[in-house]
Amino acid sequence: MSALFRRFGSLIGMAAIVVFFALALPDTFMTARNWLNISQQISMLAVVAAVMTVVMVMGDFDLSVGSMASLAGVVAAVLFVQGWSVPAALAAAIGVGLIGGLFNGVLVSVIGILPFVATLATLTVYSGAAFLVSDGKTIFGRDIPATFSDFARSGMALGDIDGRPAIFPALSLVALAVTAIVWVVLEQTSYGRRLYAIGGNAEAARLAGVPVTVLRLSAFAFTGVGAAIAGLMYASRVASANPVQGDGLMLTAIAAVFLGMTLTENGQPRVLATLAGVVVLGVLDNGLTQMSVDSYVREVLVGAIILIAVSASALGRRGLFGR
Amino acid sequence: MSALFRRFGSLIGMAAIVVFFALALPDTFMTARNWLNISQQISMLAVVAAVMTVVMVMGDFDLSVGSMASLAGVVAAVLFVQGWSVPAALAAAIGVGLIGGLFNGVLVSVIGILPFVATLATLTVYSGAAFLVSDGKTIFGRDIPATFSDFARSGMALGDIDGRPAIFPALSLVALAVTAIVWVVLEQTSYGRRLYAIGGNAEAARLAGVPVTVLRLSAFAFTGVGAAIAGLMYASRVASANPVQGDGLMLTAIAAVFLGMTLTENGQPRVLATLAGVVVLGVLDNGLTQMSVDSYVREVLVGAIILIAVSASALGRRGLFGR
Amino acid sequence: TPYLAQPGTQFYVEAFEGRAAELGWDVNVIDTGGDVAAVISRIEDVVTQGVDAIVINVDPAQVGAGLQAAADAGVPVVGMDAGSDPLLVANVTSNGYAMAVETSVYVANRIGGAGNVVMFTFDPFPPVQVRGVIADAVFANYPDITVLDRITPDVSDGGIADSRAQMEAILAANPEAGSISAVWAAWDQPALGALQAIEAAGREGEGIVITGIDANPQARDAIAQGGNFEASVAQDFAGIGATAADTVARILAGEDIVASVIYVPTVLITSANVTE
Amino acid sequence: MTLSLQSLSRRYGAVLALSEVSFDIRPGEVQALMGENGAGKSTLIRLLAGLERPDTGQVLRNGKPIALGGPADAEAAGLRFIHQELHVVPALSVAENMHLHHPYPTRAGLVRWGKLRDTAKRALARLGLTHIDPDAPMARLSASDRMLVRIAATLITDGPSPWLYVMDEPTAALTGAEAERLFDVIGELTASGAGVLYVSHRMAEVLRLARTVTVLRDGRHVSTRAIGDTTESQIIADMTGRDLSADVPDRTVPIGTSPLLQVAGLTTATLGPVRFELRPGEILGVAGLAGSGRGALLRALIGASPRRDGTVTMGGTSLTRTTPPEAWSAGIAYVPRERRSEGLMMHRSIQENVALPHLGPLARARVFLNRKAEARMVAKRGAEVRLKSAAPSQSCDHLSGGNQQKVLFARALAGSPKVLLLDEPTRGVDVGAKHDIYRLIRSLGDTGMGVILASSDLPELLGLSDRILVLHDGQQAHLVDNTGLTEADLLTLCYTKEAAA
Ligand SMILES: Nc1ncnc2c1ncn2[C@@H]1O[C@H](COP(=O)(O)OP(=O)(O)OP(=O)(O)O)[C@@H](O)[C@H]1O
Ligand SMILES: Nc1ncnc2c1ncn2[C@@H]1O[C@H](COP(=O)(O)OP(=O)(O)OP(=O)(O)O)[C@@H](O)[C@H]1O
Ligand SMILES: [Mg+2]
Ligand SMILES: [Mg+2]
Repeated sequence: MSALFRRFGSLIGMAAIVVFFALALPDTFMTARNWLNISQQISMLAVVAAVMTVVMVMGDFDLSVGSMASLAGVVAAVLFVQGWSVPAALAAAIGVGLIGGLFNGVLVSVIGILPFVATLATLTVYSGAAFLVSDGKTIFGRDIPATFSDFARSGMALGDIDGRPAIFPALSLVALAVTAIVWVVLEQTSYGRRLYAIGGNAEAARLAGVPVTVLRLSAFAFTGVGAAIAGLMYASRVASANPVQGDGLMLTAIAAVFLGMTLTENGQPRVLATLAGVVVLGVLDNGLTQMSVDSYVREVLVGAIILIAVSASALGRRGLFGR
Repeated sequence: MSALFRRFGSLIGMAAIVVFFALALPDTFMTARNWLNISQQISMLAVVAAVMTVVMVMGDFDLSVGSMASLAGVVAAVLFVQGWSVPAALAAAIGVGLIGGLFNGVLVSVIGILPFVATLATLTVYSGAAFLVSDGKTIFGRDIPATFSDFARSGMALGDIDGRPAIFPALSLVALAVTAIVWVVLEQTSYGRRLYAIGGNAEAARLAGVPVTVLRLSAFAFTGVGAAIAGLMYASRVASANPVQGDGLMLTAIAAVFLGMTLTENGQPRVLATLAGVVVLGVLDNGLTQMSVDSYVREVLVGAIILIAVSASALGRRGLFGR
Repeated sequence: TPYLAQPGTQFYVEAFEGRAAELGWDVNVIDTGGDVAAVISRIEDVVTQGVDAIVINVDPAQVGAGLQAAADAGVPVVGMDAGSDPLLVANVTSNGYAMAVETSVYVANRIGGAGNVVMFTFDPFPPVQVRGVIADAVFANYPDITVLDRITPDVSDGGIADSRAQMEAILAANPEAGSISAVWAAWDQPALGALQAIEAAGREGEGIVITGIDANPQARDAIAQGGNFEASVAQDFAGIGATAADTVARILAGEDIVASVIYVPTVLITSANVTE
Repeated sequence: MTLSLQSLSRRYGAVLALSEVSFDIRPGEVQALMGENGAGKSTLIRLLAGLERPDTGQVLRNGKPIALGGPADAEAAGLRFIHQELHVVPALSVAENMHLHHPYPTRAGLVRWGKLRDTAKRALARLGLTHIDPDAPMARLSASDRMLVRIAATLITDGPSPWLYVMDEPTAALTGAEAERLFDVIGELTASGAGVLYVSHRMAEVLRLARTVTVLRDGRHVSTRAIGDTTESQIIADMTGRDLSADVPDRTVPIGTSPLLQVAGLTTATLGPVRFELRPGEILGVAGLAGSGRGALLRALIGASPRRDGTVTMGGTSLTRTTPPEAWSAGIAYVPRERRSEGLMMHRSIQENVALPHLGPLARARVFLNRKAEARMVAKRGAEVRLKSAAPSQSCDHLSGGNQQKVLFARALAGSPKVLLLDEPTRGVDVGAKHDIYRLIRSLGDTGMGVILASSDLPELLGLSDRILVLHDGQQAHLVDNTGLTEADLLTLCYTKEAAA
């Protein structure tokens, strides 16, 4: 029993949160429509958190994801303004993510700077670049092609729910796809297993002939691309782009990964657990807002709930190994 | 020669930056008045970075310093509004810093949560608390006693410079005092040596009789108090307090510590090196503004310069050990 | 300015730069990314550099140390939508009180003085905080108007996305048609977020009235489409920028500025006049 | 096939770790590589494994130079390595750890987990390790099982079978029975034509397994002799340049009478109850099988694991809670088993490492550091333990294993303790240093210090101890006088559980 609780304590806690809202908001929370809403609200965070998991598996961080997301958004928007077609502009924005990610990778794995420092510095650089590209302005309105902003409003028709047509939002589909790709890569390919080996003991991996440098570099590139995709999703959702809009994603994504780590057997980052963390954060925001909880209290509560989950998991783990 | 460059490369680079501005701005940069200005501008960052060094010596982080600074500022301001005397309100605000720091310490050292996660969560909690305390408002104007806001404008008279009286700003004095205290504690006491030992190998330190739990806890408390002091300095400087004003200090302080680490022999955090990092960041902001460099270009440049310093140091070190 | 990413700020900066170019000035726009103490630092720096005049877009009470440094060095400082302060030669701005009155009264009239209103406010920024206070007062005068929720969105991304998520949650919590009569937003981004949420929920037919303030182009588009977003107040940003530049020119010409607060007129924008 | 090393040299700063070393390694036999701590054995192996580049020299296979640009090159050349420092990934499963060096079996790019498990299982079975579950996380395994898994991993073959196995002190963490199984496998490997380059400080193993013995001293090649043409003392002379025996000097001063340390009913989560008394000058050996609780007993005494029950009394005063700070200040000193993870701050100076437990007493006003006094202490204690180092400011990661161990001894002795706890103090230590350490332990006993010595090395226990405490599953099984005891007697005690004293 107590072993069960230790292993699944966090999961039970997360389920408890959902049950709580379901009881407190009987008519509105547990509806298909609300969950579709939540899925769309968290979709950008889910993408960033999923790709953040890729670097965190290696024990690294990427603090630049937020500013990379902002940068990708404004790059696409500026190219729209210059008359590029939507696919070309999106490709270019994702290309910027790839280059930015590769640059992070070179700093961390070739030059050997601590990821925390390297990506802290590139955070500044990419954010400055976003301001330069956009001239500090928000780009919106007629400058953003309808095909681009319509994407965020489209989705897969699900038939009618409560008499009104419902769709499975396109952004949620993208988030699911990215999560699925990350899951396959991390859990089912030797590439992913090598990343876990690097995270578990980089020295052992190096001694075993794992090409640590190349793998770390590529993982950062992967994360850069993911961050760019999230930035584009964001821009499509708000039908505009400004040079700071993605910045908040970074800390929240890291929080989601850590929250997920409380769910896994030995505290490793795993992408499905990360997704669970993202959902919990999304549910908290949605549920507390529906209960008209003051925004500030909401912030304190979210922090406190993260702390409780992580403490419970830390204490459980210590109980586990302490005996 | 090359060994010399490796060891002092970063220092030479930093000196080069100063020389560059001295040449580019012959009339205004290398003046006593400008340096007094810089010293005041960087004083809050210097305090936060100095106390951040204390936890980083143990290999830990405190991401909550920025929101703790904001919280301390609004706590003092709200107490001013309620008619508390200046000393009482300041003491209370510093008390809040102490409690917040102790709370971080308990999470990290007693409960055993990773510092990154624990202080990420308390960042949210303290920031939410700052909003709650201030009701989300900026407190300013008549609510802030003149004795408090005058402090930031006062200083030690230095006689006349270019015909106008000059002062050594009070905020700079506070920053110097805090840095000096941190230096004595870290470098000259057995307490500090034990913190370095924890950073070197926490398990070995524990087995060698170092009370690891208590020391980590107290170090986080120290950092909390320092963050609160910085928050009060900030509030005094802007003669007002709002719940987000200190938030930006956190990442910059960490950047300063890392920049300083490029100066030290084996890449350890040391408080005088941190101070050098803070000065470089301050000089860059001051010099580039005087040269009318666009804010965004300035941001990119600062990030790039951090990267170059850290890369040079990383490559130098690898050269040292790699052959 | 610490707030250059805000659309309004961009307009007056541009207008200011336009007029400055005509006058042949060198303009250096400094954005501190939300950090007020950095504004003081940068003011000190440009004073050291020896500029002719400084224009600020920040609450002057918070940057008193910088203003003092400018005053000591004899550099005039003009506020552009900043606030009044003895150390400012003049402040050029819109009448924030009047704008909030216009939109909140518009809301009250449209819903017939009765119903549930959702408010989006932002108190940390004094000029916007004032709008919230005025709207509170207006709604409090109507006994049948209930403020359902007073939300402070997360503005670190500009405000649309978080406002939308919050509005979605409120819509989910109040599913019956007619349970929300209006959304009053202290500026346009939350209004746009709320509009997106209402449209995405398929509830645009319930007659929920949305108003914003600023009348930025995205908001004008929305008003022109004749949907729920019905009104906003246009500040004459360009006018503020240009007037600020003119004021600086007058100061540099040696003129004494008597009226230290200079209001630039505002206009209520509805579908009737949006295309003008 | 022959691997020829040709004048390999490698310099680290001022230290010439390898100097012009040339010799041949042949398949089909075990070749021992011996030398004192710091002689350059591990450096040589790291060069072969492609982990570091030689400054000069090359390696030839059948007369043709082979590329040693990285670990993958060495693998491709048919070489397999078990490095001195055990490197595993605790969070991954046993099977995945075994595939660190090998490509995972995949289909369409996806890992075939079943095949992965089977391969691991078969390799484990060759070492008789049927009790290890390939799916268990590596973190759950004991230190010796981890070593065995690493050894088993080198037995996995894909492509051409490897022909040379290089093992750097593989038995250092193994028990007798486990080592026997390893020796069987080594026998199989050589019988199938592969060669083994075998590094060990255990003379008995070397004499038993090796066909030839190569000795390095101070980075230079001294000799390569066939085992038939040499003797133990010859090898030791080659290694040390002096004539030593690893025998333990006899006690010269009688044991005191009044008890120094009294332990009664000591119980922790994994241990006890344990009851014994230690008298001044006495050396108490602690024996037992792997996992029997020897280490746990010492950890309980230094206060590193919480005490559940029982009393510990030092010279009449009872230690109330026993935390490490309390134990150190009461005059108990501890040399932990794992010097890298539990002992040293590897990147800090010798001085900082030695002074660490004694900062309080050394400091001015017990607060301000007194670096001069620290330096004096380090110089004095370093000389006592015959520490070889460039300077007290030298960082510990550049010391050889034996000298790292001596830093820990210097630390333990620096506070003039009354009771010294030693956990496997000579593991991975060369004959010369072992000799020094035995003499040191004996002389400490002679000064009236009580010593508790936990060891898996039976001759060491029998040679030094006055009495031996035998543990079994964390329980006290026997407490016997070490008079006329033989290795066989002691082994029997380790395996039999009787009513405790
Ligand atoms: N990375 C390094 N930097 C500096 N010196 C080093 C480094 N690695 C090894 N040395 C030095 O090289 C010498 C040889 O070390 P090596 O580890 O090869 O010895 P060893 O024969 O394996 O000893 P042991 O039996 O203790 O394992 C030692 O003097 C050691 O201090
Ligand atoms: N650092 C530790 N903290 C807590 N428990 C530990 C620790 N190391 C080992 N243990 C547990 O304590 C028990 C005794 O293990 P330990 O390895 O100390 O036995 P041992 O008898 O010292 O081993 P050996 O016989 O190899 O010396 C084991 O169940 C082990 O899992
Ligand atoms: Mg070795
Ligand atoms: Mg053991």
